[in-house]
Amino acid sequence: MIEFRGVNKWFGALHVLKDITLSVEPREVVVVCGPSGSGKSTLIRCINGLETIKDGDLVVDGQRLGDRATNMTELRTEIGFVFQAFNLYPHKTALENVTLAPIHVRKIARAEAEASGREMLAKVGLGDKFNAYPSELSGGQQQRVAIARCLCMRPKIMLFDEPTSALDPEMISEVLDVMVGVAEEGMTMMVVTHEMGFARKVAQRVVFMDAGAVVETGTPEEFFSDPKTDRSRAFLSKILRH
Amino acid sequence: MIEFRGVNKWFGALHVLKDITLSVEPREVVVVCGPSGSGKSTLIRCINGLETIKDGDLVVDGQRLGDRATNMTELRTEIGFVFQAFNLYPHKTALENVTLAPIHVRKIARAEAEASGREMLAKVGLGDKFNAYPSELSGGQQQRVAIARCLCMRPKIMLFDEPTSALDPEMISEVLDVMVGVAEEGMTMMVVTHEMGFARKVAQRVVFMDAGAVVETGTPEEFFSDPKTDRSRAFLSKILRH
Amino acid sequence: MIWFQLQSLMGSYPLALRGLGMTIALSGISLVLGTILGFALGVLRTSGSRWLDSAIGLWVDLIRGTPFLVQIFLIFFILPELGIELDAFTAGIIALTNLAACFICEIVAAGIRSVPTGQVEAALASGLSQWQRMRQVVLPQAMRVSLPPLVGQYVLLIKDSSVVSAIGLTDLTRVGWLVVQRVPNGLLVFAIVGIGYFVVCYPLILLARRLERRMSAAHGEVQL
Amino acid sequence: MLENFSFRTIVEYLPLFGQGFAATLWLSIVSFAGALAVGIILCAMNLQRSRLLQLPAKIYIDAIRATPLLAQLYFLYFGLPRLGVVLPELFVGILALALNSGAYIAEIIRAGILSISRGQVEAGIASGMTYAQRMRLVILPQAIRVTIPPLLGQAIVLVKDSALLSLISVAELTRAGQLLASDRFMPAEGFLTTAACYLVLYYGLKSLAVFSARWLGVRPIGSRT
Amino acid sequence: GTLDDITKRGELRVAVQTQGPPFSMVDAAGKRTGSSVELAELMAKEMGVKITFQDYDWDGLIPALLSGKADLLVADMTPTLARAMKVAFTKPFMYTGSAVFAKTDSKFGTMDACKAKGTKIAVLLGATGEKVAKETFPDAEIKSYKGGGPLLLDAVNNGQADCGVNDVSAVKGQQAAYPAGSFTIMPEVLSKEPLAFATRYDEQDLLVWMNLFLDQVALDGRLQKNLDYWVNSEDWKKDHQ
Ligand SMILES: Nc1ncnc2c1ncn2[C@@H]1O[C@H](COP(=O)(O)OP(=O)(O)OP(=O)(O)O)[C@@H](O)[C@H]1O
Ligand SMILES: Nc1ncnc2c1ncn2[C@@H]1O[C@H](COP(=O)(O)OP(=O)(O)OP(=O)(O)O)[C@@H](O)[C@H]1O
Ligand SMILES: [Mg+2]
Ligand SMILES: [Mg+2]
Repeated sequence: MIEFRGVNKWFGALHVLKDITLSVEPREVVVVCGPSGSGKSTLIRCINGLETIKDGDLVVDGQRLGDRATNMTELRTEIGFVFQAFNLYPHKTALENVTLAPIHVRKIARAEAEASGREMLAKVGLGDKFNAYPSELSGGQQQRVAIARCLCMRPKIMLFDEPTSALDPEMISEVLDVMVGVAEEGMTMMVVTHEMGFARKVAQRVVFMDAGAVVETGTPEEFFSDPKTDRSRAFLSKILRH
Repeated sequence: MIEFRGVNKWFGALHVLKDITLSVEPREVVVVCGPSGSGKSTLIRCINGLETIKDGDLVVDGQRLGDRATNMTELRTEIGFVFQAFNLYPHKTALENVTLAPIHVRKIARAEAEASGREMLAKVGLGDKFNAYPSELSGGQQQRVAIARCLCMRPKIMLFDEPTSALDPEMISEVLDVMVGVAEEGMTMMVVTHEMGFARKVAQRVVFMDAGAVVETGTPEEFFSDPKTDRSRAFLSKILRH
Repeated sequence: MIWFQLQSLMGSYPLALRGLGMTIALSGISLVLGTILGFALGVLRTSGSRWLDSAIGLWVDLIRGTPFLVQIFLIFFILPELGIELDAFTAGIIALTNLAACFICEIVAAGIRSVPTGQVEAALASGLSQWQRMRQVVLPQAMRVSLPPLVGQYVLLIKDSSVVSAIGLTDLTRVGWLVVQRVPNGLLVFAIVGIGYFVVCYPLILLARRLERRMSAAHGEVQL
Repeated sequence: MLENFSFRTIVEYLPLFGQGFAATLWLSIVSFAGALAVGIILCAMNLQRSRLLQLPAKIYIDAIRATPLLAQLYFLYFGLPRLGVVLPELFVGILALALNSGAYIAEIIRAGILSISRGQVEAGIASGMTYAQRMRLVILPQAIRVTIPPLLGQAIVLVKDSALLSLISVAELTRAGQLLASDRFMPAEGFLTTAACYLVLYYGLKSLAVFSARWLGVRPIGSRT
Repeated sequence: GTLDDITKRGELRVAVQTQGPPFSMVDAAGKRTGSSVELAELMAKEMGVKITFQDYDWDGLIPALLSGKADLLVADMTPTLARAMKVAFTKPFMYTGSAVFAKTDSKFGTMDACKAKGTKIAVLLGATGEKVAKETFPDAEIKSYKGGGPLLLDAVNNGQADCGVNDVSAVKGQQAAYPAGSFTIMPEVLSKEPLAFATRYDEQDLLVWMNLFLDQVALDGRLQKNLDYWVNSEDWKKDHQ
C-alpha cells in the first residue's frame, strides 16, 4: 500500500530522511516512534505529498509520487491525515468540517454528505455536537472531529502525526479508543505516537527512527521487551519511566 | 506557609473554587491533580495573586492576600511560578531571562546577578546555553530555564502549573529530574501535574480536585492504592491506563 | 512645447526645493513627536483603566473621523479665540503630531494586545512593577508586531502633511499649485510633485517591507 | 469667527449638504467596491509564484503607496485625455479612488491571508482540495475576519480622500462646505458642518465593521496588561 | 485702531490668493508678483511699513482674514452683497467682466453654440463666473473646478469641458502660457463686475485709508499704469515668464 525505496530528503543542508526503505501492507497498522527531530513527521508527510522527496521512490496505492501521471490532488483523497494540532476549520461547525471535502472534492450531494457526516460523528462519540464550533469543543473532541473528517472521505490509508500529544491526559484515552476502533475495522494506518499502550494493542509493527534513519523495526513485543539498539533502549527507558 | 480558609472564587456565574480549605507547611511538597477544568490552575494562581479571590482567607508566608498592608509585588518575589507554556521572554537570552528580575526587582548588581544566574543554569543542566534564545532551545530546555529563572529569585515557595504537559515525552524526564532536585533541597512546593511517578517519588501529599472543590487529600500511597471517591477512582483509571 | 515648459519649470527648482524641505521638516518633526506621544497613548490605552481607554478611544475616533483640514483649521484659526495664538508652522506641527499620535496609538495598542497573556503573567509573577513589565517584557515584543504597520503609517502621514498649505505653509504640493498657475501643464507639474513624494516615501516602504520579511521569516513563510 | 456662528445659514444650506452627503456616500461605496476588486486581483497576482505576475503587482502597489492621490488623480484626469481617452469626471474620480485604495487593500488582504496558520492550509491540501477550493473554502473566510479592522481603516481613508474629487468638479460633501465658505464667507459654518457629516459617516462605518465582525463570528480581543 | 497696530508692528500682513496671472502669481524666480500684489506693496510703501504676504490656499483665505491673522485680503475678488455681510470691501479698483472662451478649432466658437443643451461649461467653484454661467447658459452642464483659473484652460484644452467662463482679464493673462491662438475669447462680456480688496468691519480705519489710497492712485495715474502693464496689455510677460 505504501512503499519507500531508498528515499532521501534534505531541508537545505539538513539530511532529514536518510535512505528510507519501508513498506506498509494493506490493513497493516504501523506505529512510528523516535526522539524529537528524528524525521517522523517528515516521513509521513511525504506520503501525501505535504513534503516532496529528493530521491528514491515512494509508491502509494500503486502510484509513484512525483510521476507526471500521478494526480496528487486525487491521490490525497484516498489518504486521511490527522494532525497533532487538529487543524479544524475554526469558521465551520463540526458537521461542516466533516462534510466540506466530501461535498467539494468528492462532489457528493449535500444531503447525502450530511447524513454520512452525522453518522461518522456519532461513531466517534460526538452525536450531540453537530453544530458546535471547534472553539466550543475540548481538545479531545476536536481531535475526534478531525478523525471523523478524514473517515468521511472513506480513505484507503490513514496517517496520524502525534494525534494525542496536544491533549490533556484524561482526553487521550477517548481519542485512542476511536483510533483503536478504526484500526480494528481494517484500515491501513501509519501512526506517529509515543503512546506505547496503543502500539501494544493494535500495531503489527513498530518503526523506530533516529536522526532521519529507520534504526529498528519489529513487532511491538520484540521492540518493547528486547530493543536491539542502544539508542532505542535509551529512548524507551526515558519514555516508559514515568 | 500557604493557608486557604474557606476560599471561594467565581468567574462570572461559574463557581470555580468552592470553599477551599487547605494548608501547606514549610518544606512540604503537595501535588494537585484532577480533571481538566476542575480549578487546579485557578487554585495555584490565586496564591501569587494572578487571580483574586472573592471570599475566604488566603494567607501566604504570613501575609493575608487582599489586605491593604500586603504588598503583592513584594510577596511575589518570594513565590516562584512555573507555567505550562514556559513563558520565557522570547527577546532575551537564557541568561537575560534568568537575571531580569534579580536585577530590576531585587536590585542586585548585574555582575553578581549574572554570576548566580550562570550557576543556576548550570545546576539545571544548561551550563552551555547561557546565550541561547528561547527559540533555539528545546521544550525541555526552555522549561528548565523557566525553573532556573524562578530559583534565581531565591523564593520561599515554588508553584508549578503542569510544567511537563507541553513537552515531548523524552524531555519530560529531564524537567522532572530538576524538579525532584529542587524538592529534595527542601523547597516548599505546590505542583499541578499528572505525572504520578513524580508524585510517588517526592510528594508528601496529593490533593485531588473536581468541579472546583477539593475532593480528596492523602499521601501518595493512600491515594494511588486506595482512592476513596468514585470520581478519583475513575480519574486514576483513565490517567494510568495508557 | 513640453521642452519649453520643462525649461520654464527648471526656473522654479529653488522653490520646489524649499517646498520639499518644508514637507520633510513638517513630517519629520511631527512623526518623531507623534511617535512618542502615540506610544504613550497606546500604553495608557492598554493600562487596564476603562476610563482612560474610552477617553483615548473617543479622541482617536474624533481625529480619525473628521477631515484633517478641519483639524488644522481649528488649531490655527479657532484656538486664537481662546487666547492661544500659534504661528503657522507650530500649528501645522501640532495638528500633524496629533494626527500621527492617534494612528500610532492604535497600532501600538494592537501590538501590546498581541503579546500573549502568559508573558505578562510571567513578569507579574516574578515581581516586576507595571512600568518594568511594559519596558522590559511587553513593549519589546509589541514592537515586532507594530513596526511594519508603523512605518507604513509614516508614509500616509507624510502625504497628509500636504493639507498644511491651507494655513499658508508652502510645502511640496503647494509649490505644485503655485507653479501650475504659471506653467499650466498640471500633468507635468504634478508628475514632478509625485516624484518628490516618491523619493521621500519609497525608502520607508522598502524599510517596512524589509522589517515585515524579517519577521515573517522568523515565523516561517506560509505556503498556500 | 465663532461668536457669530450662524446656525440659520447652515439650515439654509442643509439641502446642499444633504446632496453632498448622499454623493459622498454613494461615491465611496462604489469606489470601495471597485477598490476591493482591484485589491483582490492585485493580491492574487502578488501571491503567485510566477515573477511575471508578481512583479507588476509589486511595482504598482509601491508606486501608488509612495505617491500622493492628487498626482494620481491628475494623471487620470488630465493625462489620459492626452492619450486620447476622455472619460467623465465622475468615472475618473471613482477610478482614481478605486485604483488608489486598491493598492492598500491588496496589502491588507495579503497580510490577512498570510496570517492563516500553515496547519489550516495543510488540512485543506491533505483532504484533496485544489488551490482554488482552499482559497475559497478555507483561507479567505478566515482571512476576512482578520482584515475587517484594517479594511475599516482604509474605508475611512477612502471616504475622506473622496473630498479631493471636488477638485475635478465632482460635487460631494466637502464642496458643500466650500460653497458656504465662498458664497457667504462663512468658513467656520461650512467646514464644521462638513466635519460633522464626515463624523456621522465614520461612526456609520465603524458600527458596520462591528456588525459585520459579529456576523462573521469574530470575538473582540480584550485588552489587558 | 488697526492702523496704529500696523505702524507699531511695522508690518502690513496681507493674505493673497494665488489665482494666477495677472493679479497674483509666483514667477519663475519664485517671487510673488502680479497686479494686486504690486498694489498691496504700494500700500505698504505709503504706510511706511514693510509687507508680509501670507499665501493661503483657497480654503484658508477667508478664515485668515476673519480670525485676524491677516490685516487685509488682496485678490481679484468680486464684492457680492452676500459676502459683504461678513467682510468689508473697499471701493472697486477696477471693473472686469466674465467672458466665455473655447478652443479655437472647436465647434463652440460662438455664444449660440455654447447655449446648446448639454454643453459642458467649466467655471471656478464659488467664483462669480459660476453664477453668471448658470444664468446665461440654463441648458448647459456647469462643472465647477477648484484650484485656480489655469485649471479651467487646461480642462477646456483637454476636452473635459467645451468652454469656460471666467474673469476676462484672468483668462487673458492665463492663456499666455499656451501657444498663441489656442483659445478664442468671445467678445460678449456676460457681466460687469467690480474687483475689490477686503478687510474686516472692525478695521474701519484701515478701510477708510484703503479707499483713500485707491482714490489717490487713481488720480495720480499709478493705478492706471499698473493695470496697463498687467491687465490691459501683455507687457508683464517679457519680464516675468
Ligand atoms: N520546513 C522545514 N524546514 C527546515 N527544517 C525543517 C522543516 N521541517 C522540519 N525540519 C527539521 O527537520 C528535522 C525533522 O523534523 P520532523 O518534524 O520530521 O521531526 P519529528 O521526528 O516529527 O519531531 P517531533 O517529535 O518534534 O515532531 C528537524 O530537525 C526539524 O527541525
Ligand atoms: N479567565 C477566566 N474567565 C472565565 N472562566 C475561566 C477563566 N479561567 C478559567 N476559567 C474557567 O474556570 C474553570 C477552571 O479553570 P482552571 O484553568 O483552573 O482549570 P484546570 O483544573 O487548571 O484545568 P486544566 O487541567 O485544563 O488546566 C474552567 O471551567 C475554565 O473554563
Ligand atoms: Mg513531528
Ligand atoms: Mg490548568
